[in-house]
Amino acid sequence: MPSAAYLLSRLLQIVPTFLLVMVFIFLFVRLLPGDPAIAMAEAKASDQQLAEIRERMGLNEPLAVQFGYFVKNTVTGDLGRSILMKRPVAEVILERLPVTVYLSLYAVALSVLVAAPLALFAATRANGPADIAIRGLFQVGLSMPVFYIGLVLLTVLGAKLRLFPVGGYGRSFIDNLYHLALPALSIALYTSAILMRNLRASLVEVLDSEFVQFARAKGLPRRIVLTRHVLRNALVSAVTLLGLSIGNLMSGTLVTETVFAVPGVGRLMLEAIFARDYPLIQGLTLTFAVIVSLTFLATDIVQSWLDPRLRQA
Amino acid sequence: VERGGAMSFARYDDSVLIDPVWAERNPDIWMVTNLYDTLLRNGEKGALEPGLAEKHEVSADGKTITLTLRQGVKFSDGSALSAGDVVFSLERARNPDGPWGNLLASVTGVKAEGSTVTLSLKQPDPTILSVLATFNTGIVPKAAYEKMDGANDQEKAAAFYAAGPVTSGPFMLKEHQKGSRMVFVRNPNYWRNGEDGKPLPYLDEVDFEIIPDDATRILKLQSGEVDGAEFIPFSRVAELSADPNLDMKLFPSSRIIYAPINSRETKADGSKNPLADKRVRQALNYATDKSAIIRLVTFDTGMPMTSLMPAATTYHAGSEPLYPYDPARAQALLKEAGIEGGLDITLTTLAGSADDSTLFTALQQMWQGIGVNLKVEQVDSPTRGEKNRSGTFDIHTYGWANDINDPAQVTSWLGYYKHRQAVGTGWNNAEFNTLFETSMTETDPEKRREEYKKMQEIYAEEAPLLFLYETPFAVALAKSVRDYVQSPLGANDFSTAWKSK
Amino acid sequence: MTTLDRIAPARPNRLSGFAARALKRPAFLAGFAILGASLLLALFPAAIAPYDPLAFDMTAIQQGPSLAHPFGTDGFGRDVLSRVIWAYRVDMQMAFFATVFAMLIGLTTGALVGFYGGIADAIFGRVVDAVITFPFLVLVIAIVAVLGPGLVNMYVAITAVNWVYYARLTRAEIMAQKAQDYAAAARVLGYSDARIIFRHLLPNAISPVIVYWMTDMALAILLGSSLGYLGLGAQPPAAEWGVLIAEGRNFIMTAWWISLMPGIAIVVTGLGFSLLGDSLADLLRPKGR
Amino acid sequence: MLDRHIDAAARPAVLEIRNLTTSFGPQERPLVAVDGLSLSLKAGEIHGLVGESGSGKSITLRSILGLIQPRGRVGGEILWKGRNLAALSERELGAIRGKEIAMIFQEPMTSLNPLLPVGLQITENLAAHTGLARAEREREAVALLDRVGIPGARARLADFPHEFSGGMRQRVMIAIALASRPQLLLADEPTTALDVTIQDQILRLLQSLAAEFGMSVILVTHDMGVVAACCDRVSVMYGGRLCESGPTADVIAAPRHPYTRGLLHSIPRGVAPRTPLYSIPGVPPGLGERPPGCAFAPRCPNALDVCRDEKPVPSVSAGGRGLACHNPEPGPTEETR
Amino acid sequence: MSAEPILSVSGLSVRFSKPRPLAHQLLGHPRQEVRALNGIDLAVARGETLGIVGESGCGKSTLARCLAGLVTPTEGEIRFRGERLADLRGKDRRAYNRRVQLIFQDPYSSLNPRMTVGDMLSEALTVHRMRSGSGVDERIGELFELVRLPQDARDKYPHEFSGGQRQRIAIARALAVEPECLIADELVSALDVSVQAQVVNLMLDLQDRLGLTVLFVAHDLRLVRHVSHRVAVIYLGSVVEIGPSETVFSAPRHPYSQALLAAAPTLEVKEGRKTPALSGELPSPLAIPPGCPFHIRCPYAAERCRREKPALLPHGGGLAACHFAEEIAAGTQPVRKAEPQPA
Ligand SMILES: Nc1ncnc2c1ncn2[C@@H]1O[C@H](COP(=O)(O)OP(=O)(O)OP(=O)(O)O)[C@@H](O)[C@H]1O
Ligand SMILES: Nc1ncnc2c1ncn2[C@@H]1O[C@H](COP(=O)(O)OP(=O)(O)OP(=O)(O)O)[C@@H](O)[C@H]1O
Ligand SMILES: [Mg+2]
Ligand SMILES: [Mg+2]
Ligand code: NI
Repeated sequence: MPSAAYLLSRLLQIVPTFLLVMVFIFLFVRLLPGDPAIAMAEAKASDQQLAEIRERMGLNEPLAVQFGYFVKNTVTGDLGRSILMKRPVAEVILERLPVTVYLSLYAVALSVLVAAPLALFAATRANGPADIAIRGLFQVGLSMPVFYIGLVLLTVLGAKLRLFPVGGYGRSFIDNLYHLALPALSIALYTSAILMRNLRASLVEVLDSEFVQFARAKGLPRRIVLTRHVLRNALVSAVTLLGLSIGNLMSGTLVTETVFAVPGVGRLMLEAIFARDYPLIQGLTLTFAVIVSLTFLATDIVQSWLDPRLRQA
Repeated sequence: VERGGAMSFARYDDSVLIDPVWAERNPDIWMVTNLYDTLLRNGEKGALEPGLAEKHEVSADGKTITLTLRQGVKFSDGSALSAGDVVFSLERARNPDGPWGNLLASVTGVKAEGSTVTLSLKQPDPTILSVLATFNTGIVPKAAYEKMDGANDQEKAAAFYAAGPVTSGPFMLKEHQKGSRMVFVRNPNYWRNGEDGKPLPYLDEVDFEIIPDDATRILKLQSGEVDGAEFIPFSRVAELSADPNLDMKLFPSSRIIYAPINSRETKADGSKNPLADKRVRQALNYATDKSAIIRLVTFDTGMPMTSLMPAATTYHAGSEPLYPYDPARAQALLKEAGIEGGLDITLTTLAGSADDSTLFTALQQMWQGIGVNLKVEQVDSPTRGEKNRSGTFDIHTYGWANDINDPAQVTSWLGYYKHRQAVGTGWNNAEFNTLFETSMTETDPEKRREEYKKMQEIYAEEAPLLFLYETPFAVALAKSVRDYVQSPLGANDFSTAWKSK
Repeated sequence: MTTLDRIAPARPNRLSGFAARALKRPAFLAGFAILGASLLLALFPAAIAPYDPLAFDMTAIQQGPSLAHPFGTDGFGRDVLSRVIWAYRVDMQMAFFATVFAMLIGLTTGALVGFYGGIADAIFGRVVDAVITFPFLVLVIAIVAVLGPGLVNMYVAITAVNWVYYARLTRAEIMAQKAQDYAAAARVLGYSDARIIFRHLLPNAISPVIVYWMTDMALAILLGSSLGYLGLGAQPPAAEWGVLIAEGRNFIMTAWWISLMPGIAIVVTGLGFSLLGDSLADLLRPKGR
Repeated sequence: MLDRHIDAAARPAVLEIRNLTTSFGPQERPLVAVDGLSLSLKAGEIHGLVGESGSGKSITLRSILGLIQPRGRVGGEILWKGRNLAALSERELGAIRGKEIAMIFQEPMTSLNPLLPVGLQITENLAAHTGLARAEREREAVALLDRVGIPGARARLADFPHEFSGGMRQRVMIAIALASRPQLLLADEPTTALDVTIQDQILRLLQSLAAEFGMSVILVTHDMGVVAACCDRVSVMYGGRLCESGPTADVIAAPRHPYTRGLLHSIPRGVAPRTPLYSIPGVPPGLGERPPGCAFAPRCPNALDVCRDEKPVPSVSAGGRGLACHNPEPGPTEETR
Repeated sequence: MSAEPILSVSGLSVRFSKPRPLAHQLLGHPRQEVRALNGIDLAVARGETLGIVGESGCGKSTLARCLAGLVTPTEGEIRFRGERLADLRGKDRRAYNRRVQLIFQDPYSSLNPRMTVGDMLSEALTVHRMRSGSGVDERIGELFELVRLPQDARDKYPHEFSGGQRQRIAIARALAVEPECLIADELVSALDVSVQAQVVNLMLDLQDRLGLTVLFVAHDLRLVRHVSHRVAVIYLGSVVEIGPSETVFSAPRHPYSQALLAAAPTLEVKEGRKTPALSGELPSPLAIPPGCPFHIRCPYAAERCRREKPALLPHGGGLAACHFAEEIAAGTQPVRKAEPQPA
């Protein structure tokens, strides 16, 4: 298990990062062109209405004061009120977040399920025809935009073959396994391509490594060699990659959720940006940042659990 | 007709708060009357029909409106709808903080006496009856509403909505999963009767699914997962019309697409604005082949504009499309205006809008012929709004749909200088402005019609817009769904819809 | 003859040795061929494309692939092949401009920070953490939203985020190289820091960066077309693959060619970059000891 | 001690390698790493295998256990207690590996799994080859670590390889190899990473195990001093072939192959300080460019024409000395004769 | 050997403090310090070869790196021709770097894999303005001859050479700047025995011809004995014995030197071992024992050794840091502990 010091220092690392993240978020939301008041009022509002809106949103205060409020409110969990949704941002996000988390985890699970066996299959037949075919296929997967994969899956598997529902969101956990299958798959295809490439490479490397040879020389059963020595070692880098690709995965949800009509935070983010919903954009960006850094944290912990060399902080 | 069953409907965007007073965006506005009935109703051809008020009377001086409420009407929770509820609802609707408060600006007081409700006005207001048929005057139950917590009316409204409101309209809200799904169920106490003599609505339930992506929405319909899908892109209309399983509806709308032309004498940078000359604006209009554009953008589902207002608006005048395609005339007008050696004009379009980009490509090709060099500038919607307000544009694309069944709203928006400088064009025509002001207190319908006719003529002649086209509301339905209506104002009306089994 | 003999082999065919090894790899050849062809299309679309990519032809709307229009036509009768070809210009530009500045900035920053360490490095570390904490697309979209949509702004946005990744890579690589004896040897020889960084360390640190650059160009195309698809990248009517797919997405059932053809173009070009990147990774690896 | 020497000579051979050939690369243009090597080993014998880097020592050891990665082709016979290891299946080999024949790898830094505690890496070997219970395995592991001289062995079982120094890792490997009490230990440069004082300790350990349990050892090294210190017999390899073998003392005292001679000669021994040392001219040939004749011919001071064209045939002479050379140095026997 | 030292070191200590993250400070983890060198005093005379031996991790390389200016000592000073290294700045410092050259253990990693040999040499020559114009090419030719590399080596990359050749390239590069002092850190450890001889011969030859001063760091005692005039034995960052090569090797005064020599394999075929093996592990430089650093492993250790760190004092022809140096040399050792079992 990772040491207390390791965990502590990993947590401490997050603090300055987060302050910086807040500055970034605050600044570029302020830099958005177009008066947010106009954005929220739509075309028909009168100038007087606009002024009232500005007043209400505290947009007339100096930037520094606004930042002060921002940090204070964020820390206390108050992310403001969404212009678009007319409700507290935190509430809106919390409502939508589970969907995206579900979708992301689903996609991660699918990626691993697709990538791991194939990588093992390919690695044990390194440079054979099967290996080349699998790698070629995934190379293609890597070069496909997520939105395009989504579109094709939707049309072929959803509308044409009617194997899966065309977009939308289910009512229960189980129902969603079915409803979110296509969006998860369209994200997973890309992620699993990356994962499979990496996993295969590290498997090949590990299979070739001296300590695996040594394990074989010890006369250990093949099963133990493969699980205890090969897989575990290959996993270390795969876990890092998986952690790092959470960012990608989240990016994927922006497009996928829109295409597949999944009511998650990804789609909300796009809606918020198009509607110039400042508080919502702020809140969402912060949410994304929190999720990603939590994933990094989790990755680091899993990794340090897998790899004792990383445990010293 | 057949009663019962659930209809599912794919929407392009979700409602946030379906409340008469605080509904702000179309997905909210267009749902309100399903939940809250109004005192008067918009009938066929723009005529007003009785709603919750059986009778209405306008006093001779036009300053008092007396409404007699229908007897025995109940809210969905079974409580009786009383004059107190009406007064409460109208007082709420007058709240100047609400986005629609100014529609009732002429009202000075609302009083109830038994089952009559009296509105006192500052001055005669020809639009007031239409307002009483507009969503923002929908009737909410005072007692249930006042139980809600909230620092102000908006918060109360949100709480009321979230609690699953007691309604006066044909439906009640059963469930709303934000962003994904909303369910309306039949209001058993609704007062209007259907063709079979029993109370409306026919449907037990309407399930809404939010599918923002056009293609996905259609796929969803085609795969039979939903019974209807709104906002079908016009490019798909022909295809879906040919689909034997579907009923492709094009509901007439009050939606117009036009392009405001900056008509100020000088541009924002201080230079002389050639577009200030009406001949140049006319030339641009003549140089635009509207039917080609209608074909390209709306795939022949649209109609050319015939006046400043949508054809479905009361007092609309004008049967011929404005400025038929006549490049020679356009050229002559430009010459007359002294434009020699070409003209550089920038079209501000909405980034990412395929329609705008098609429009631009087409205009560029058309205007080349008369020596106008069209450049494009692509911005997002808030930026476009800002440019419109500050007048820093040559021409930009815009759209409009009426919210109330009265010509005043659109006329004021497009032409009345004092209301946002005639849709930002800076066009300031004294005669037009005076006409508009008089019409706002004109109670004689005939006189009013005359005034509007005149205004429309002036506007057409002056051409502060590039007049483009009107588009219908394109809704595709499964063959089993009948009698669903989307009003010209956009309201989704499920009260008379039914589903054959 | 004699002089020639003396001059010619002076620099033993370093490049030709590389080429010889490169030519033995089918992956490299395929990648090279794809990108070469793409570059040609990007440079001379006018000469190659059979039609004007923007010209409407109302007589030939949504026609399937035929001899006259090998990739069919779109909803305005525009030739899809010509649009796909013109899109090469935009997308190859995107691949290059969205990445090259990020690479240069990242390379320099990473090299300096990696070499000197200290406070600059600590600050850099936090900036990196903060930047990679945002999902890439989210950050880019947000920046595009600030700057407004369009290609140049997209380059700026991507560069603003992406340099961090290059810098991080370069920094790690420089640190690894710095620990090598040859770097110490250069210091022992009394060379200046600048010489050590740019003459000794960077050439050894650069190949992973180059390889990453290749993959990143493929990513830039994907990202650019995603932005185009969302309406935040290249603007219609300009032909760009993402925009083309967005235009065709409504007709995926009836006129599949409108979105499929640009889709194939993206995949093939991306494939070219990845193939080249992967084989370069092998080829540039310093030779075994 | 002295008589063990004679003893060993009398014992039967346990390992008999005949004409071992290991090659890589394409069939048509094979890269031959080990070329027709023959060697026999008696119980309790410590057999040194020396030669320059790249001469095929490690490949020889790996060939015995069928651990050539990436795939190499192994030809010839490796007779272990009458069974030909070269012909066994992976499964059958698995039963022999670790249990009867153990191996210590050359690279102490990379041969231990970095993710598993050292204790587990020892006990898993015990689990695979002995019927010991968990607690017993642990006790045994502690004893083994103690034996190879790792202080505080019990406390270190839970430590990971990176927490050990290179020399300690090497000793952990030795402990792992010895865990199942193999009859044959293939030790690939087991002491190269160690300090002289610790090297000394380990060599003593190997010697005592050979003496006590009759464990045979093939000890690969490039240090003639190590050979001198503990090997009964020594074989010298050059370019994948065996050039000379024999009892250690004899070979060191009177090398007959010019390469062996050069090797011994280049070690400063009995020369005046700061005078030039002998150095074999030239560089060893690459795998693909072995000369057709004797591999050493291009560098050999004694080379004849026949050396360049013809591979010398290994011969065995009295005193168990093997030699593959057309023109050897005069041997002690000849001299005395 | 002239008496005047060209390079001298006094009281040299190097401590590497491990970076201690904030979290460790918060949790009260103690600061960890690797004491790589603990007060080393050395002097090398012009033209002399000083051998430096010791076990792995005892600080040999750290000393070499200090002298080459790669590591800044924590305490103590290095003087080159009487000038303090720490005082040298800018031009003088670069001049020092030119005059004192370090050659690394691993010839391959010390050569930039992406530069040709010619580039490396001409860079060294031009940066220090040793030659200019065509003189550069000429000088490269000379250097190749000096280290006996073929002339066509110029346009090749390091990977195209054998190990011995690579080490010769490294030597040529060091010689290019015409240094006065060479520090050879395990110059031949990575090489095969037969190649070692080549490189050692070359070094001896160059030293004689160019009058170089050499610090020969190695763990191969035979080689050190062969090449050095004097030898210093280092244990845990301290010099425990230093003296003329023959004296130290034939009659070591320090028990550690003794053990080291005894453990080193010779070519004498074993017939049982006379001397005891050292037991125990080299203590970590993180926790250097008080008193005599060797007392834990020393067969002769007495109470005094545990308390008092012995000073480096003249004994015989050299200096040794042992309380019982005289007795050990005379063979009248104090009480011997029980002989450690040969495992
Ligand atoms: N998988 C392989 N494919 C091709 N050649 C190989 C392979 N493994 C080893 N070789 C080559 O076989 C030859 C013998 O290698 P081996 O490892 O046996 O040498 P060694 O005598 O152990 O050297 P060292 O002392 O450096 O360990 C070397 O030239 C090596 O490059
Ligand atoms: N940069 C550094 N940071 C921390 N510790 C270091 C550093 N460099 C060396 N050390 C430590 O200092 C001690 C002495 O190391 P040094 O490399 O000088 O030993 P050495 O005698 O050269 O050993 P070897 O024979 O293995 O080369 C070692 O414990 C080493 O781990
Ligand atoms: Mg080896
Ligand atoms: Mg060292
Ligand atoms: Ni710790």
